[in-house]
Amino acid sequence: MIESHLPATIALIFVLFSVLIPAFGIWRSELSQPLAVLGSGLAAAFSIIGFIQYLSDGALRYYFGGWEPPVGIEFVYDGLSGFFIMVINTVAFFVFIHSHHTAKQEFPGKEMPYYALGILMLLGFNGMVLTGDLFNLYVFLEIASLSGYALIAIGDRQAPYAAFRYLIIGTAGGTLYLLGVGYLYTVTGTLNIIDMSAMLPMLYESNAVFAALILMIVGIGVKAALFPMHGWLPDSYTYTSSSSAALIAPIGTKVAAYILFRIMLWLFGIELTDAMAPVTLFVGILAAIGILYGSVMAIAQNELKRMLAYSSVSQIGYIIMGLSLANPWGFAGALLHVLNHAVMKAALFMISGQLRLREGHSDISRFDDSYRKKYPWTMAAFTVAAISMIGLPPLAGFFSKWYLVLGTIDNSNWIFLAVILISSLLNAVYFFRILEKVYMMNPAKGQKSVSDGDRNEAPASMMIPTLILSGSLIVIGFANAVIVGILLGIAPF
Amino acid sequence: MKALKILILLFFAGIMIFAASDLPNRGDQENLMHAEESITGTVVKGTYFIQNAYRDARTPNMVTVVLGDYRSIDTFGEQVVIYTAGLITLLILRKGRRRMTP
Amino acid sequence: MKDPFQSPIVLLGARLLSPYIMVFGWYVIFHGHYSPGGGFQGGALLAASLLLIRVAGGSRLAELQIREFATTPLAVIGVAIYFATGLAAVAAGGYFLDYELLPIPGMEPAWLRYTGILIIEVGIGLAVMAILVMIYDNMVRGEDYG
Amino acid sequence: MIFAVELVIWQLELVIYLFLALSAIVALEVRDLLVAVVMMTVFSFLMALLFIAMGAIDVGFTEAVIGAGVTGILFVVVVYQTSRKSKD
Amino acid sequence: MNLEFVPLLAILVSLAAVLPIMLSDRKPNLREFWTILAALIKFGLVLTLLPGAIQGNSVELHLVDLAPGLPLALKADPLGVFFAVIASGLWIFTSFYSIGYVRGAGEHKQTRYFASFAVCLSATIGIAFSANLITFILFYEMLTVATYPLVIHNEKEEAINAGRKYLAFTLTAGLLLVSASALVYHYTGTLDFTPGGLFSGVEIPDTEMLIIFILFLAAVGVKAGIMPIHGWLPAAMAAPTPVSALLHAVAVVKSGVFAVLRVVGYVFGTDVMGSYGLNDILIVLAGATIILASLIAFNQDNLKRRLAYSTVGHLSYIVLGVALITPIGITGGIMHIAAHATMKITLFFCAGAIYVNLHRTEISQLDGIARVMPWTMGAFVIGSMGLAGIPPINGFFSKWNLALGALEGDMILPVIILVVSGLLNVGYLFPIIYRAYFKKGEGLEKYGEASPLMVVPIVITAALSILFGLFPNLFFNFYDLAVDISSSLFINQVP
Amino acid sequence: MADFFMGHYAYWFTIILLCIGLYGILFKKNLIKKTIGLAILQISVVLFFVSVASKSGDVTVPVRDQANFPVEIAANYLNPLPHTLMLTAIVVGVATLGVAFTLLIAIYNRYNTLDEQELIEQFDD
Repeated sequence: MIESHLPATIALIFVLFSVLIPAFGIWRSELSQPLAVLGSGLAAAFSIIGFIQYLSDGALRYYFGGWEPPVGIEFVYDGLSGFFIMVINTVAFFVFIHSHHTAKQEFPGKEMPYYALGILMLLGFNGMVLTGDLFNLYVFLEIASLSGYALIAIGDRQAPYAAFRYLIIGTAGGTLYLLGVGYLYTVTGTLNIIDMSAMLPMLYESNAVFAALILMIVGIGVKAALFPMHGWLPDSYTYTSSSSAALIAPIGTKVAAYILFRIMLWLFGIELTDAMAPVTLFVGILAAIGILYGSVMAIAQNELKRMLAYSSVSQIGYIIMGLSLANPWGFAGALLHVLNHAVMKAALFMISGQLRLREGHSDISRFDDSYRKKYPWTMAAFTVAAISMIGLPPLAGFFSKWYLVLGTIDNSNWIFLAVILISSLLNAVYFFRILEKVYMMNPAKGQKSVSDGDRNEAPASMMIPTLILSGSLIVIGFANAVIVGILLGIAPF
Repeated sequence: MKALKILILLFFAGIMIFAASDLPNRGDQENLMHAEESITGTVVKGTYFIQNAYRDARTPNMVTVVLGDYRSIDTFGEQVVIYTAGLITLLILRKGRRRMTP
Repeated sequence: MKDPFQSPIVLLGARLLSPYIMVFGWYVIFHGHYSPGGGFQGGALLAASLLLIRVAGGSRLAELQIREFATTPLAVIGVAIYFATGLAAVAAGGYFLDYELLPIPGMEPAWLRYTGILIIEVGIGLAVMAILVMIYDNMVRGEDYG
Repeated sequence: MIFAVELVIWQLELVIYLFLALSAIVALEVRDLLVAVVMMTVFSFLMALLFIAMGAIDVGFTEAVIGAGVTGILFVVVVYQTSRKSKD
Repeated sequence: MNLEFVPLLAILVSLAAVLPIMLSDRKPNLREFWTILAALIKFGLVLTLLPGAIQGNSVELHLVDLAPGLPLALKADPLGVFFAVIASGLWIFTSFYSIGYVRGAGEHKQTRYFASFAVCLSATIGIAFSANLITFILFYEMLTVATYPLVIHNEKEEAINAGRKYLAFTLTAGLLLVSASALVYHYTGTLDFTPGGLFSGVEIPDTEMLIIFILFLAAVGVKAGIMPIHGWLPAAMAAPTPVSALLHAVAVVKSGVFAVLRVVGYVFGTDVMGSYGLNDILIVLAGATIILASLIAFNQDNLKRRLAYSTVGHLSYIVLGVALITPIGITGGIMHIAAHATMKITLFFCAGAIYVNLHRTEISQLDGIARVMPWTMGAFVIGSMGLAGIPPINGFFSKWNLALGALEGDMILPVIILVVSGLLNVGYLFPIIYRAYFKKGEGLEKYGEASPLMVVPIVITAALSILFGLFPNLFFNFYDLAVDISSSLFINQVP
Repeated sequence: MADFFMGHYAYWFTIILLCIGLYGILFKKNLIKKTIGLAILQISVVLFFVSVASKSGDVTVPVRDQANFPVEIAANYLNPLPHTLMLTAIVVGVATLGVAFTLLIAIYNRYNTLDEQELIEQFDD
């Protein structure tokens, strides 16, 4: 009989709530946000339970319709997918709590479709991570992408155009992925990842398999904003509303990275990936360029959200670089960075949302000393997240870099090592620039000086998630040995 | 910029030609996707569907059975995609209660 | 685009054609087991029959047919039918969407599967119809805030 | 329902392919967007025809109804809602 | 008594003091009470470790695994205790002095000042008690970040630029330290500080060894002020004087040389240093730094900058002592940590007192001030003599050991360097004394001695310099401790 | 060679259509044209799947016809799986196009143009 409904439950909770939110939202729009919070909270709880179950019993497989894998579609809750699911759902839970006020401010009267689409996007992400079938993955990819485009399109100024560009390039990427799946299916006759991974080694050096790998990497690389395909990201994250940015930025690219992990390390396996050409090295070089490019561009930005967007380009590079190292340390570092970056970016984008709520802008050049007095806690959270981004111990960001450094050394890849170090310095430049302004720069003349009485902190529903997320960076930093121990157990090496 | 775009186009064309040159002949009954048994000895989906669709669901149209039963979660996802598209038009085009502050 | 083709002949043609397309749509949904067709195609045909009137007759006439605010609930109902079918199987102790365990008495498993497919096709048909109409309505009538 | 055996009729396919490519190019190159949209619908119908010629009756039917029908209507709506002229 | 948690408590005391300091923002007296209380408790805690350290025991505390196989661990070994005693002892004086200074100078944002100061001390003690490189990195970076608000304290353009320079140098250093540690971990599989080094039994090619060493050197050399990468130190003199006094004479830069000691003695090990010829690099760099820094110091008119370059030079004494890799040389180096700390803190205190009292920062303005500030200038004389290596002061003692160590290692060049630099020290410090005592000053009538809160610490640190010079084993058995430490580093060496 | 050609010509044409679609996406400045390119790209992939589903010889469409074509011999029927997948893909494509249209209207409402060049000029102001 069925051991556990868990893998399906996590995804189906989102379906349930994506139906419930419009059902209630039609007559009570203000119910949407609590329902979304409830849904993502339940999913987060279930994914944590699932991970505990995974640790004791091993991978959970769920056969939809009762059809066993090569025939039917299965959901697999193994270590990798479990880890990603936990990260995604937990971060999303906090972001939904946080978005109450920004949603009211930025798109009043549209809460119902917004939250329904947020939940649908999470459904897509969860489905992508959990599914064990390549075509099913495409379907969920499209669910996630479509809702992602919409969430990006509600914003100020050029948001719809940014979303449209993302749609064109993202759909083209998805189509290329589908073509890759088509090649693989033509050659192997199956779509199940586990089934196919057993067959592929027998098809060593087939052009079609290699082309499928390239097409899939390119297609998913678009979603992951891997270096030459990152063009859509900065505009999208800049112009979209704060709540959407906080929802998409931490998890969107991570899920795409998950698919790259799944394809390159599980489906193809590292030998087959590198059989015809040094694909991993090539991907690693792209990631390295992306790291430097993102960091340099981030320095040049004057808008907090845009800076964070470029920093995302750079940070996703770390994850992909860890993948391309193809050794246990690099793997652990990359996955730890998935967790860290999700938490850090969520916190930072949430902070930018708080600033926009209270100040109406997030223009770095207008930051000054008064912010510290007006928003002491927000700025404290910002400081913690920023220092973690830079990678100073004992905060979480340091440790993922530490493992990545170990990974590069294991491969004797000195250039990547140098890239990691240089980009850390660049990170320091663009974050300390803000910290310096916030803590040191006296307000420009003509503005009334702010005293302690003018404290204007964001509402508790925004403050608490932000503080929890930035506080958890410290916890992750100290608990990373446990996490990495688990991650090393997941590694397929 | 234009040169770059041409390069991209050529790159994809090259990749696809490269792949297509090695794909099995179209319609070849020996194809793995049409075979009775895969190289690892597992069930081949297409063949299984042809042989068992009627037995399992009393439905002559195999596509319907695959769509509605064997791969029903796919179809569910598909329905959700369309549903998402509907909600998106609601979100983007429906007028909000108040105008957004610029 | 509110009243784009204000021509009596077009309107007449549309009004004549619309019911037949709708009937054909339902036929396609229910006959999907035997011939090409199914929920999506049927739903799209249903939507086409509704859109025909909307294109030809403008919004006032369309209001009589299916109201704009009714589309969202219909879409939700469509998804909910599919979802509930899956949950019913879970409630009976099986996997999600395992039609064999649907709680309909007196049917052998294969016929249960047959029925299950039929139910979800109806759900899909409803949802697709409602949503395509919804997309059209919002595109024609909706306004962006910018 | 018996369909013709030997479903791969390559002469027919070839002709449809050529028309497909033609209609696609016209749809992309013509300056009047309404014509482009109509060509797009033609493209979809040809595609549906090709699918049916290849024996994929379900896909062909779907493409005809959804791809050509519904998408065509929506395309027309978009062109009417926005502008009909294109610079390239 | 169970001493296991003492190192942890010693670190946490000042960290815990941050909160009350922040909360008593509006009540300066209460705020400074917390600072002094924390300083006293910390010193007391560190002292309880001293008896064990003198007997050569160390206290270990394993907290959590920071990474698999890499625990956050504290270890109060003799060297750590030695450094901790100096740092925490001098914090007490600095606290009193700070109170006088910030009030006298009317500094702004005093709460931030005291809070950052407490964090810095916490990090310094953490550096002293780190049991492995990863813990060390943690506190090293913490020190970097906590010092930053102090460097830019006055928030002028110059200070902010200095702060940026400081960050650029130290963050780069931190990254190099991380990569160097990662390399060490890659080759040895451990990062625990072990007397005699981690590399025993590991075959590493020459070039790799050299790369690791250079990475370490660049990493710890920044804080230790070794010459090509000392640039931040003079710039950081924009900070308030107590900061310069404690951090840029004791905590931060001494953390740097302490790190050199840790790296040479506990990571590479003396025999590896010798057999790969790595110490030669160190000797050359340190020697060059000593001479060059002294020469540059001549040209500085700003008192604090002159002292800063003097600091750069004296730090390299310690590095030189370590680089000699002879027991006596290392003893001399360790002793010079203590000696230089007391002497330089005295000099900086004096500079601060002069600034607060007379608002003068340039040496050319100091004519005749000895009449006005006799105690301060007296202490200044003592400090200067010590730096020049004139006998009764403790600076002589450590230099003597350094010279002996050089001779023990059959090296004559270091001895020459020591002699020359002693003369140079005289050359750049005594003109100040000459001006203060023998030139006639103007406009000094309305000034008197600085506030007792500042003068008393100055006098005490000056007195300590003399006392330790006369009796190296007074109070804390520093000399024995240093000898024990240096001999423990040679256990692996084949005689 | 003739065998290779007969077996592969469908692929070449698919590639040509894919490239036309990509060309539309990459080179066309009008956003509606880009959308048309996208649609062509999607349908071409569908065509690829459908064409690989075919089998040579005596085959029929995947609707059971036990009298003439016993289902036990799988070679009698076209492979139904790619067809099913492509039903899904077509619907997904339509949903994508629907979203694209929505965005197009939103863009037009804000900027009154759909030409990329003119849009970018407006952003600069």
